[in-house]
Amino acid sequence: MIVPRHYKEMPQRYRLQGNRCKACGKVFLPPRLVCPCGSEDLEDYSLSWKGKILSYTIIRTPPTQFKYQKPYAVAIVELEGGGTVQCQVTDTSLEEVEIGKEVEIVFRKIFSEGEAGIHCYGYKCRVV
Amino acid sequence: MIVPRHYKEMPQRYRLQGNRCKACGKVFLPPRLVCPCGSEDLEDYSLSWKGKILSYTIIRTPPTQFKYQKPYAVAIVELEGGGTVQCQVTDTSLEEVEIGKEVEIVFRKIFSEGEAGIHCYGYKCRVV
Amino acid sequence: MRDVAVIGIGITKFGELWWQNLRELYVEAALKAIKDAGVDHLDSMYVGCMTSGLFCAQEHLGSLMADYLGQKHLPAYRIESACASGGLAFRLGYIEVASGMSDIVLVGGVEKMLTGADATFALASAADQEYEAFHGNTFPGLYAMIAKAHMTKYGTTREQMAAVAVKSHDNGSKNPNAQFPLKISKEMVLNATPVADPLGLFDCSPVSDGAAAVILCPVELAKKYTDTIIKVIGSGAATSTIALHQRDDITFLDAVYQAGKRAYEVAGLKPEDIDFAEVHDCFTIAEICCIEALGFCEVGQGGPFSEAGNTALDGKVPINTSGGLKSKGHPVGATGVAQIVELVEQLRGSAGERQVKNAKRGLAQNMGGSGGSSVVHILEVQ
Amino acid sequence: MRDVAVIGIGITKFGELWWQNLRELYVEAALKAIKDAGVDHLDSMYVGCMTSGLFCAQEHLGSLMADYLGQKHLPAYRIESACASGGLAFRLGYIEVASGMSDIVLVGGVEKMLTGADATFALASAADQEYEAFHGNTFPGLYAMIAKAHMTKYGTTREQMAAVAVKSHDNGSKNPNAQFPLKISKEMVLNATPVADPLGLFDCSPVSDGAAAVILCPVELAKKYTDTIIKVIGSGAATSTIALHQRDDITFLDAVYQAGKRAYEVAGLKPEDIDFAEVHDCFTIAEICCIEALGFCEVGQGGPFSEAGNTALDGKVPINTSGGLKSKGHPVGATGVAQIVELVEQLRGSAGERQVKNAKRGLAQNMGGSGGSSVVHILEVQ
Ligand SMILES: [Zn+2]
Ligand SMILES: [Zn+2]
Repeated sequence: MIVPRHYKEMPQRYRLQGNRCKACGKVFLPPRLVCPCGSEDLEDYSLSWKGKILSYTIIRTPPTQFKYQKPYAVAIVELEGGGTVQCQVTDTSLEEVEIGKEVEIVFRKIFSEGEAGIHCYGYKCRVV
Repeated sequence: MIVPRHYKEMPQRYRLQGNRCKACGKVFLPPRLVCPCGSEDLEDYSLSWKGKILSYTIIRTPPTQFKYQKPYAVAIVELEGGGTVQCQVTDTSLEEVEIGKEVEIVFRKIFSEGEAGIHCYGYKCRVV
Repeated sequence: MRDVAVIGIGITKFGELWWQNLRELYVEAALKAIKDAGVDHLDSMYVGCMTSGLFCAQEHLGSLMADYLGQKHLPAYRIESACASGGLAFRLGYIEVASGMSDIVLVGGVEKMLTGADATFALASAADQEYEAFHGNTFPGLYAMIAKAHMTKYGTTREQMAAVAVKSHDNGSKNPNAQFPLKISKEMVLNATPVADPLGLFDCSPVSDGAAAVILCPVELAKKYTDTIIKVIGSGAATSTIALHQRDDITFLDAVYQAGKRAYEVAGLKPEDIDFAEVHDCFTIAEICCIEALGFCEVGQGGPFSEAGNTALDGKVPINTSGGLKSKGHPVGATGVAQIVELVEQLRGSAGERQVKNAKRGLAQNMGGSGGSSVVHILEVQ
Repeated sequence: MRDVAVIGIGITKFGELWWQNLRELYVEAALKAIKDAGVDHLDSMYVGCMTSGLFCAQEHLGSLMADYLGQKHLPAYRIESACASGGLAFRLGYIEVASGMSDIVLVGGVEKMLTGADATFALASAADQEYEAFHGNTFPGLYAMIAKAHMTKYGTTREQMAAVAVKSHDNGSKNPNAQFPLKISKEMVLNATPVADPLGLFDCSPVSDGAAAVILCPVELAKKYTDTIIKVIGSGAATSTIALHQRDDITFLDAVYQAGKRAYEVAGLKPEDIDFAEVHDCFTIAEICCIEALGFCEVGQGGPFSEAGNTALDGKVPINTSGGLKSKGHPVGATGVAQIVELVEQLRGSAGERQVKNAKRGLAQNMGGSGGSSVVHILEVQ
């Protein structure tokens, strides 16, 4: 069911393609049509693939489509040069996940969807 | 996903168990807590298994869970002794389905639900 | 209660908009309305949307849309009444402005239907899920049953229904935002792929993505923004039995009748005082039943009335000058707001090729499900 | 705008109510409220519900509920703002009565969550589906992130969070309608099954079925029905950034702060004027953040403030006397209305064992998602 929705989001998910307000400098992923500062003058901006963990959790009771991955960590990552994302922490033991840790964004399969098992890809991060 | 919901509805679907307003005589399936006439004095009432077609259609573009059944007829059936239901017309050629035709209610599988293919049963009608 | 005016309108293209998602559609229409009105802030927002849950697994649209519209902390409400969601959102925005609680209110409607979700299944959530959809009936199926009964009771014909579709496409061909801006022939309607007998593909409104938005404010304040004051002079809403088979007469849409009656009463008007109307033609038979319930013709006479050309752009009462749901498209949550947009275009005299002559008073009628809810507004240019 | 009073309340048992479906739950609560008020008709109805689409494949609740309540033709609206749906429905009912458009308005809230649908998936529709839920985060996960950040920034401890749960269950044990009317110990909370670190099972409100309803009318009219006039003296609503990671400070719920600020302004009151409050404790950390944002304690001090007993039934400001979402249960669409029901019980002095002494002014705060929307009401007994 999610496939046409997902297709639309690929530039954001595959290349961290967002945008940046030319008036106030705020960075957005996904890209926005208008900034909370009121400006509609935004430029394309690819977010950095490096950042650090602002907060995180370990998910132990996931929704159905993530049931085979549990337990897994999800983090809020502040990226260098602006912008934040929320994503899973991969290639990292759960004990290593901490607030303040430096991470890099990596490209991964996120889950498989529906009866046909369509793979949905996107970004995760790993502690470096 | 529908199973616990369906379980709740079994008395209505398996035995046409509704109720009847003691104040105005109106018959309801499913049973109601209050009649539009304002009365809350309702008694259990099993609807008749005989009736006639008030209107109908032939469904040619069904939702996914009915896709293997198309084309099929759905009718509004007015039951003897009060109450109306909406249900499929079964065991009847599509050409035979007409407004005013007499039908009897029969118990059938309605569709199979979800990945597990749980069977949901209920009433259909057939032209007699 | 204060008098209320519509001072801004915005609408997206309707259609299969694969490259725009739910939030982008909404924000595009809302920004257009804000600019059209020339307001520099909003006090409150109403979002009409039917089932972003089943189409996009996304609820909480008040927060999402206020956020993506850059309106931090804006009070925002999502209103749902199936395909009448947009019209009811408009009514609540109108009440809030009339009450004096807020001055500048944005009412938007949106639906993203082309997401890969089973649209037939999602739309059936407007019916009684357990006693209609459970048995395999669909939205076209419900209206098909109404059509069969109407044909039997009143002698309405397939040709009369086809005339409704032909007229709507004539109008829609003059609307650049329409999903299908093309003329069709009666033969095309009659020979189209059957969907739910007696309805074929050209009797049915399409599955659409789209959004529309309007800005409301008190009439007193409106004078600051515009010289063309378009006032809401009537509003009415009603519900009825949700399941078609439990109604006393399935050929008469009593929620439409009740909503219309209340709107006429508030406005102090009769059907013959209305210059043009947008009505909820999700199916050709729906337009026939709606014009009957709204009193534009006698009950049972919607078919011949339409076939005789009374509802055409130059007819007695032009119906669905925008192309209606049929030709313009039907992103369900957006539809009721898009009807108001068309009324304002006509009352401003800016409807271009589809302009109704001397359009002073327009009526918009939006409907949920198979007629389980309806809402009617009457707008007048001062 | 007219002054508005709450003259009737009704609520179902909250819990795993397998034998009651969506419409039956709603109608039970609504009939109780109608009888409690003693009104003989309704002018309008608001139905708060989050996601009957994803739980029951049923939208169009205005029509469905008016129909099954036997209220033919009643104008009815379904309001959605995730878990704040009930509170926002109440606000809109309040606006309609205040405006003068309607006299007797029923506001109901309902959620049927135990349907076999994946509740974790359905509830995630309150978050940013594409940028939070897509990545596998869940509702407990979002609040767990808030908790981690709050612990890091302010030194809040697991024991302080546990104290919130223990207090709520103490109150809930005195509420016959509560889903879990049982006392728990701090050790039970700390040793419970982990759900999303640092939150365990007893930090989380349960998945629940239930409904609640209230009747509103103008204060002038209320005197006809009751001698105990309970007046709505403050109302505020606000939204904020929907996605947690896009907020400037995830430990501060700014939609709650804004909604509270507006409600206090309307009422002309400060936090210290409030005798007791129902706040949106979907998780223990949520109650801590909410009492901070509402000004009942300093920002960052919600943990120690709670642990010291200030929020207990006999504390400085009793919080969640009903048991809160934690012990009473959290049928999401019903919650905001159920909070009003508890306020009225307390203000009437009919809260039994959990009665707050000298309860003259109560505050209800309802919240959607991870704080993307919030609504606050203040009620006073005259
Ligand atoms: Zn900016
Ligand atoms: Zn009766």
